[in-house]
Amino acid sequence: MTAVDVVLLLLGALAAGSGVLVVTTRRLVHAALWLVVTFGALAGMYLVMTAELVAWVQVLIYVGAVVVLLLFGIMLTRAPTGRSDDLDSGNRPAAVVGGVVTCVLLVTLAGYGFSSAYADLDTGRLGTARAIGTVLFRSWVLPFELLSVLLLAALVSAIVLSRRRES
Amino acid sequence: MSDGQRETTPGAGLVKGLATTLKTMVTPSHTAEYPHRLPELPPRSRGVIGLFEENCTVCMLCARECPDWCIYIDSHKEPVPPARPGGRERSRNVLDRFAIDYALCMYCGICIEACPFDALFWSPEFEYAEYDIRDMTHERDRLREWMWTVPPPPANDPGAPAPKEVDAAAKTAAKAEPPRSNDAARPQPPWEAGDDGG
Amino acid sequence: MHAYLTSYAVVGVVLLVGAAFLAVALTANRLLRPHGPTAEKLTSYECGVDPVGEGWAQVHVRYYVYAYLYLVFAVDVVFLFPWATVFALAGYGGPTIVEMFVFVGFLVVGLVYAVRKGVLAWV
Amino acid sequence: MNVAVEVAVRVVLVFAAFLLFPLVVGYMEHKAMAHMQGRLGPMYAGGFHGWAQLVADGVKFAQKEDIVPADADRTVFKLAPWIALLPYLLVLVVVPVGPGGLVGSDVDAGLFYALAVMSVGVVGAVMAGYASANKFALLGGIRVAAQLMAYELPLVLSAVSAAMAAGTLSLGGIVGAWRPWWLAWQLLALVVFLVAGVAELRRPPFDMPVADSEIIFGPYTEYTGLRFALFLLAEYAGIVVVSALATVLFLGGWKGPVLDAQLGWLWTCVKVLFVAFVVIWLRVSFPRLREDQLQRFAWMGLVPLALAQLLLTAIVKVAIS
Amino acid sequence: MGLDDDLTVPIPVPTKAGPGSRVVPDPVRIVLNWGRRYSLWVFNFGLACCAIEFIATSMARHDFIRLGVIPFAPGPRQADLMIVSGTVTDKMAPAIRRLYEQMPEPKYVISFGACSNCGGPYWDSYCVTKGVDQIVPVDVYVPGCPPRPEALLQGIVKLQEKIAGESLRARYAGRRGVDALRRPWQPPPGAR
Repeated sequence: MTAVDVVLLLLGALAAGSGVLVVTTRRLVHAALWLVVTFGALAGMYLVMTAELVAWVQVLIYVGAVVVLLLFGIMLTRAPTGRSDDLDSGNRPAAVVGGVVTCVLLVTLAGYGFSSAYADLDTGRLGTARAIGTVLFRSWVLPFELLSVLLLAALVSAIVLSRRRES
Repeated sequence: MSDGQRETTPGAGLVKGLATTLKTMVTPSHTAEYPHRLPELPPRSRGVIGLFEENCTVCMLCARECPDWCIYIDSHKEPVPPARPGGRERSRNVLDRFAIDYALCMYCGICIEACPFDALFWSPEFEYAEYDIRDMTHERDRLREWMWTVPPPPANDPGAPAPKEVDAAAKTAAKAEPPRSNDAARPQPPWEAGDDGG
Repeated sequence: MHAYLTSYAVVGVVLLVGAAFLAVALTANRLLRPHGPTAEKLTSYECGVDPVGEGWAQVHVRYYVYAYLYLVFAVDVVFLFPWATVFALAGYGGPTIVEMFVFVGFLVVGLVYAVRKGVLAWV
Repeated sequence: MNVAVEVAVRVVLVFAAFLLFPLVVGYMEHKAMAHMQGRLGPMYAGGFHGWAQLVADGVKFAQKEDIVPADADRTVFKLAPWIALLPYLLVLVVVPVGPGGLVGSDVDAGLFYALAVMSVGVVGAVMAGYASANKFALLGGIRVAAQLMAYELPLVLSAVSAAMAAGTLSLGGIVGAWRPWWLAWQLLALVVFLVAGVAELRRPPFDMPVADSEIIFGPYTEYTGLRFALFLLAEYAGIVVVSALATVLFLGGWKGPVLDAQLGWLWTCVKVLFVAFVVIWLRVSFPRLREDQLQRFAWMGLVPLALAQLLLTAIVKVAIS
Repeated sequence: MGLDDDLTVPIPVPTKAGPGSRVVPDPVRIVLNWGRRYSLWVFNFGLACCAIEFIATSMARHDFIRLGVIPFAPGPRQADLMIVSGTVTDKMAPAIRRLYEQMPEPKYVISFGACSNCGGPYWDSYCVTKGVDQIVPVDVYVPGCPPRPEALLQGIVKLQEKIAGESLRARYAGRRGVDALRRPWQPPPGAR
């Protein structure tokens, strides 16, 4: 086991642990802040796996924007600052079952589908901006363009939902 | 940008603002560096009130006129032996305590105006902040110390009319026959003692 | 691979050194600072009077919309970075520029829509 | 072993810069602002023209009482300054100072890394605002978040323009590819980057989130002593970082008229301090923008400008390559 | 925290100097004092005409930033020095005391002008507090009505001299804190 593996495992444990805290903490805002830790740990894992660009996308988009969006979302509610004990919806067994099933399913699927898809990290770097740009603009232009339509739809729908109703 | 006129170039105002600050930066600043350099204060600046206690007759006018009641005067009577043998003994007031509480003083100067015998004077000194509020009450010896900081009154502008009191006195003097001659017996304020009447 | 990991190892070391510096500074502060928490001192600052209500308020939905707007655009912008490194290489050129500006164009349509619908007017 | 020594030297140098430059910028702000207002600024601390004013501030803050309000969310309250300060330190690591690897760490995606890490700072301000349990702090916190979101976009867009021009995300690579005529080509991007950077730092005229005449000190209202000083340090470190990025992306970093190879680091320092001076200059010269003007300026002013610059950069770049 | 909660905290907590500051050797203490001396972030409690002179002192002509009096503290939490300039009314007094309390130690107070020293022209008013030192401990009194800006500068210099010579340990040894000055809040008739 190399040092890189150790770091990867530690980050994984951090991500999983803070993920558990996100759903178990009794303070809404703390949940959002634990999410920051989760995202940060995930970014660290990407980084260790040499997916440099993805790692910093994770930080820029998820830590810098999604968490703040979530916080604004929380602030739209009348959420209290302190503990709120009614955060627990009483569905723990179901949640645990759902979580475990999803986990098993994903691990099986990923293991099965990508067990032969090795990338040699020592020779070529696949995570650089240039590598991703090459792939993106050589092979995946159409999905890329479709993404913009999706984003536009999301934007327009958000505006429609948030706008004051004209009366 | 005032009401009617809009700027023609966008951003011209911003550039102007930047130019103004830059110009100010390269011109020498006009800060008076107080602890290094003392300010030049005009005479009769209301800094502190000095007591020229030789002139004080303990008439208490200042204490009574003071709106703040910040002047404390104690005195006792002392018998003055009769001028001629067999004459009646007279008494005079002797100042025991003259104190001004500068924590309370509102620097209105009414005491100075009210003093009929030129015993109180404005001094421009202002450096007497204290750690303890009790030290802000200046007793007579400290008030006397301030007296030596009183600057000579400035000369009138050339051609300025004399004050009313002087006019009136001059008229009275012209009517009356001989001028009084016992003025010299009174002690004089320091500036007058120095250069024979400023 | 090695150079890559080294470069980030330096970043990690700097992070650790920075954190250690903060820890040392705060410990020194703990040793030096006086301590006297009175009830009034620990009361929330509200201009010298008793705080009214609690330090939490519902915010206007416009904050959410602005954040959302940024999120959408940020997702858009991250694609500009890989694009910026390749578009001028041989074999990309004009078509790639057009592709990107079509992509950005859609988002600009969204921005124009937001402006027209008055979402960007703060009040 | 050799690598370890080299890494140690780099770390120490980065850290020294992180501690020294904010102080220099802070002192420069004191003095430049004073003279722009016809004053003198600090004159006594340290003797010669008050050079040690910020050192005195630091010594004082080190012995100030630390108050955590009773209603505050203690852990988050105490953690917020760390989150606000450390990102700037991390960005400073990748800023190239001179040619030939004179950089804390030559990260391949340096530009993207810098922008991503800087965006974490918003979490620190929001944490501070939330955890203080104070209305002013909360309002300040959400204003900070809204402002950073609005200005992050033009900042990133203008940075992309530099990356496009150079064809790389490595900061050293960008400086290497820089040519003096880029000053004209990337002028719009430079202006947008600088304005958005000043707004990111919540410096006047974009200091609505900490506007002392209406919300005391925004998210930092309840902070005292050293924790408050850490936020201050973060602000000045932020000026250094934004100035350094502007220098590297648009002003040619270590490239100067003479002696690039030997005195590159000096050119970088001079340029960084000059940009920091401009940031201070803007602060003194302009009044604060209102919150609605702030948002409108970002979305309707800077974003279209940055997009226009992107188009210009793309066309010119393809034309010359 | 409302007024009711005040009743639940009956014991005033005396301020203790930090454990480190009690044992530091003299050279370090001098450095620490030097830092406090030249970094007096000021919290202006301007209440009346004296505040105008205070502002004059902060402006270009007198510029007390020269002395390290930094007027950038927006609230009491960041301030080291409170300058009470003006008439303290009984109505305002609780706010002054609370804001003083909310400043972090070590903190200093300058009472600026006759009104805040002693009540000044309002010495016989029914609604004026006769001196701010009745509610907060004052370090330096500056006389005047209003004092000249230079007088404030001299007061500041005097305070700086005091800070340079003081020891925090001694400062907090004999101090009972403002809580000792304070009368517990009395519930009005009819309150629960």
